[in-house]
Amino acid sequence: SLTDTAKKAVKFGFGRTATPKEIASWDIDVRPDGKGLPAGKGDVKTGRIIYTTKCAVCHGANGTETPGVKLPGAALVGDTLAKARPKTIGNYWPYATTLFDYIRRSMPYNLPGSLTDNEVYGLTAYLLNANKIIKADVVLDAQNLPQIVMPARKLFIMDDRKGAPEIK
Amino acid sequence: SLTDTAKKAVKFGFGRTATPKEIASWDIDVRPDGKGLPAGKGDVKTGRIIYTTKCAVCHGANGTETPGVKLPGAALVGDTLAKARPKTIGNYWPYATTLFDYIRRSMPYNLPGSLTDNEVYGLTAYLLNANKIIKADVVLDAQNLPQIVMPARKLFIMDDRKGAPEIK
Amino acid sequence: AAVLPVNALFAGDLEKNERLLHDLDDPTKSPGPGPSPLGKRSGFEKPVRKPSDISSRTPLQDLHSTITPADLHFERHHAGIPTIDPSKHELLIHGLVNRPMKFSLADLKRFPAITRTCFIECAGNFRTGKEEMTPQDVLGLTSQSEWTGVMLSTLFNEVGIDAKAQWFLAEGSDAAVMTRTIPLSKAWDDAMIVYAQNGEAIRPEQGYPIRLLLPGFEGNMNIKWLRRIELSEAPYMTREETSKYTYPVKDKIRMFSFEMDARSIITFPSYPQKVSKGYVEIRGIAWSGRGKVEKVEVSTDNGKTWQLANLQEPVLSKAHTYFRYLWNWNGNETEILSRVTDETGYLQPTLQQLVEARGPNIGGYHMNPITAWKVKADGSVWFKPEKYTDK
Amino acid sequence: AAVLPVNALFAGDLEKNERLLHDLDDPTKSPGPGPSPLGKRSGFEKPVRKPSDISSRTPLQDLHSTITPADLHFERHHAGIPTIDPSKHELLIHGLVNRPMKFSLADLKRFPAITRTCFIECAGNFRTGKEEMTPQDVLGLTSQSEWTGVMLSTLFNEVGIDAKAQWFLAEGSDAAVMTRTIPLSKAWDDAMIVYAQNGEAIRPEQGYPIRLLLPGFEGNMNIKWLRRIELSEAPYMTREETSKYTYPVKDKIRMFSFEMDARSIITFPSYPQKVSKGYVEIRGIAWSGRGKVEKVEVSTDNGKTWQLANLQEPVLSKAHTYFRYLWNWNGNETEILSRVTDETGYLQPTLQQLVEARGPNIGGYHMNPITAWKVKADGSVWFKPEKYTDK
Ligand code: HEC
Ligand code: HEC
Ligand SMILES: [Ca+2]
Ligand SMILES: [Ca+2]
Ligand SMILES: [Ca+2]
Ligand SMILES: [Ca+2]
Ligand SMILES: [Ca+2]
Ligand SMILES: [Ca+2]
Ligand SMILES: [Co+2]
Ligand SMILES: [Co+2]
Repeated sequence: SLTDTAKKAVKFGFGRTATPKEIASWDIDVRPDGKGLPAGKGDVKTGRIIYTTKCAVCHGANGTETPGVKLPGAALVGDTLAKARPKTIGNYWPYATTLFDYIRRSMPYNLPGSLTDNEVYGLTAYLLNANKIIKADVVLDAQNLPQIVMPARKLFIMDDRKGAPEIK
Repeated sequence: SLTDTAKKAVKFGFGRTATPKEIASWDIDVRPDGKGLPAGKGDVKTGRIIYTTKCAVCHGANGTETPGVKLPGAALVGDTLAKARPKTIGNYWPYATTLFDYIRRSMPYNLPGSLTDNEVYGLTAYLLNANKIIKADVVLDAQNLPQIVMPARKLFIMDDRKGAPEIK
Repeated sequence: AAVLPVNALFAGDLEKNERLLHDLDDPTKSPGPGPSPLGKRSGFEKPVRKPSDISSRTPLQDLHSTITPADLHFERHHAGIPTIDPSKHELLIHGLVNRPMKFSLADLKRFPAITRTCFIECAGNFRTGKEEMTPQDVLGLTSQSEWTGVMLSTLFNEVGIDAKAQWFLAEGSDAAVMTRTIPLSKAWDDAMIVYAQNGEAIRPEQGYPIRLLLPGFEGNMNIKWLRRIELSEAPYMTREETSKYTYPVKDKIRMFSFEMDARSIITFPSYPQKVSKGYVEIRGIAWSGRGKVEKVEVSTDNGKTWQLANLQEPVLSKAHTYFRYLWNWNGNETEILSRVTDETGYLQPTLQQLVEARGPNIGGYHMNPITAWKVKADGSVWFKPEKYTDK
Repeated sequence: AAVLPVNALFAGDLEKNERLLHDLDDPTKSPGPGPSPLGKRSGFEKPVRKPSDISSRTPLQDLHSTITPADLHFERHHAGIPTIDPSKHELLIHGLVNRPMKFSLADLKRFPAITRTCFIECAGNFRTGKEEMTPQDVLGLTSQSEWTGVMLSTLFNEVGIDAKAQWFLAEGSDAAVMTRTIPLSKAWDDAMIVYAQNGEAIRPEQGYPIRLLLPGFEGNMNIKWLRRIELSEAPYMTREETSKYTYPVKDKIRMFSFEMDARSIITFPSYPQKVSKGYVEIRGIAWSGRGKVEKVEVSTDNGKTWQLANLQEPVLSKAHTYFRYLWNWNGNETEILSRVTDETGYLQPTLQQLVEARGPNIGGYHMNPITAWKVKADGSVWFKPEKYTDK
């Protein structure tokens, strides 16, 4: 049923070569090894200011859960202690690069893609510091961001189920 | 794939017995052998009057095709001659009972089911006479209607194809 | 406790103000509307049936697989679409039965159910006449659904059928009070009373709340808005099976032709589409009222040679079957055609073969000729109308 | 020549005046409206999804077969539904490839196509907590469609894949610019780029104009509004595959659980339906992300004994499969349950087995426990919520 009329040897010639410029404008991903991180930098202090202006309305003044308030955005700061609730960056995110990647592509929720790379570095620094992962004087950039070892990293495993009858 | 969970032996007990009255109120069909024809009667003359009042607006003053006019209803009267066009009652209907059955259940198009049985006998008589199948003085009823032999009767055959590769 | 609005719900409000700041053409720059009770088509897509006063046709050329979306299912009505309150609708089964019975819709749903995917096709499905015809124009009176309901045999077992019964009359509750006579053997074979189409309640145009389903038989026999079945020794010779749905075969008129003969049509490329030199995947549908599609052959050289097309699995009995054939077009003008062979060994005929078999007065019913599309050197595609002597 | 209006077209006008003379309740007494470009549901039928701010759920209890009508397909969005002009949409494939390429929607439709019927299910599909829950509440984040498009392997063959590539990133063009990393083996196996759903263009909520289809894999990975694929040696560890769609298993957190585990649910009888003593056909759906449903067993005695259910044919791989079991209810209070075994031999577990296997902090993803409905002596049916230690 998944046999289509294509013979593997055939090249159809549909589509066209993508230009380097086209690729660059969409290629926004960041990998754990740092591949994809842009030039630029940001520190905790500037990050905090941007956070207050652009993020606090949805994630709370300090990014922590506020009792009695249901925020539109998830808590971002918690006890950096495995298995603590709520699951946040400090206790549940295995890679710091993911934070940069995610903020750059989809936050702030109402204006995704509007942050400069420096702003994203700053916000990442601020949130990592708030989660007690980096010191307050760290200036994040493409070199040191991938070096950060997240507390939750050691907990994560690739799927260890073998399939078949096993309940796991 | 058409095996459902019903075992032939089972009676489910869903539904209920239909009463004779319920059956009678819906059982309007008429068979070629006359089964289903109601009491009552009608002649050509009365039929013509009803036709003019209730049918002519859609089927034309005489039930024939009118050159240059597209009527909402089909022509009902034509050359009673096999293979003549248009196909009408005279040259294409194999059973007279069908005419009674069809008029009673679905005509006039705008008020189906509104005719009395006598009216339907009359209209049937009128249309059979207009198609030169019965004489002008015939009074139709449950006895003589099934006796009428339609000119097209001899042309009709049950499907004579045997299936399989045959193109027929 | 203060509750701020979340995610997509408030995205709608934000959007109005913020979108101005952003590139309107980049959907990644502003959140879109959130979930809803019922989805809608993209505003860029407007598939439609082609309605006349008595029917509407499925846009076959717009469909990429074989279940017809319910709102695009072809229609053929004889007195319009009745409005039926399902809580009041009942099915009467009487005549040559041990116990005449009435079943409510709720009763019918309690019986063991079955789902069958099959086509329903009008016996008059086939138009020709000019080059500017789409598959919808040529063959749009066929559609396919997942039908669910109860086997008619289950209900017949419940009422008990008299040994003298050979036929049954099925009657609709539309204003035509449409009737057809069906051989009893079909009830023991695969006839169903169906209440669901593509999972949900049957659509009004398709017989809501119940219709008769006779897989492979003429569309007209699949009585919609069904309210009554009467068991009988003999056929009723209703208007629809004598004055209509019959056709001249040489010096006779053939009636009670139930099965829809095997046929196929290429839906891509077709008028008014255009193709380019190089690989063109020819696509279409094939089906037979007598069982499964055995094979579909495609010709790209005016019918001189024929190549096997791929059949989309699963191939179901009495069901539209999607076929595809990869053609490497050299850019020269040609004609492309398809022909199906069904599991009974029946090969779709040419128009010429049909005319030879049935004579010059051949009618518009049960016409299933091979049809061709002309591909011009500029890539334009045109229907090839072939004359036949009906008039 | 004078032309009078015909049939259903003029029936509409006539109706207004004449209907008054007739019994309004008898649909055989006045013609109804005629054919239309697009059908609508009967006014008596109102199936709906249940929307929250981020998702909406398919009304499983209302469906009689396994293709979900497109407007009832469940939704899960992370930044709402983007509006995409199909004539401008392009798919970029780059990274570890011989030739980075862009494909327009028209390009994609020219490649050999294939249709696959399979389910898409959210990895977080399972809710419990109270007796007043319908199948839609419990498991409504799964739906099934006929998907048509091009095999991803065909496109990968066109760009040429570097031998070092092991994974690919798929990225959407919604405002979340949603990303997931997928093992390359899935592309060689059965991944597709699909542009059609149930025959017509994919609906906006499902990824119009194109989405990634990974049969059997977590819904979230089937990236909607797809615009980019990047081939890579290593996974990207995106937010959706680390912070989300991962779950505690004892002292570890499991990520990259692709296949949706086999599960089943009885959709009839279920809350808030009522049944009567006597024959009750138990109906439901079963499916597995690892292949075909091998068998479904039903228990009507609180799980003490299990009986084989009928499977609706054709049984397709990675597809919702309808099952039915005829129960003769004696009127006593009981619990009814279903459990599926898939073709790999995997038997749907109990909640207790899942908790034992994964520990007390078990999360909400990949939860596929056997669920039960309680049937009271009065015929009322209630969901049986079972506690588990997440919170
Ligand atoms: C208008 C509301 C809003 C604003 C403003 C906003 N966010 Fe968010 N944020 C959300 C929502 C809603 C989510 C959850 C989205 C989802 O799950 O798909 C989220 C998710 C996140 C997450 C992921 C949390 C997790 O545990 O997975 C991060 C990190 C984040 N936002 C950072 C930011 C930053 C940094 C800013 C400011 C630049 C920001 N947000 C501004 C609403 C907002
Ligand atoms: C408002 C228009 C209208 C009126 C009034 C009307 N008809 Fe008709 N009639 C039609 C239409 C339209 C058809 C075709 C219906 C179809 O094919 O389903 C038809 C079909 C017929 C046919 C079948 C013709 C054939 O060859 O199959 C007969 C017989 C007939 N009408 C008789 C009558 C009689 C008798 C009356 C008066 C009592 C009547 N009609 C009044 C519109 C009308
Ligand atoms: Ca990249
Ligand atoms: Ca963006
Ligand atoms: Ca009768
Ligand atoms: Ca009537
Ligand atoms: Ca928007
Ligand atoms: Ca009406
Ligand atoms: Co028809
Ligand atoms: Co999900």
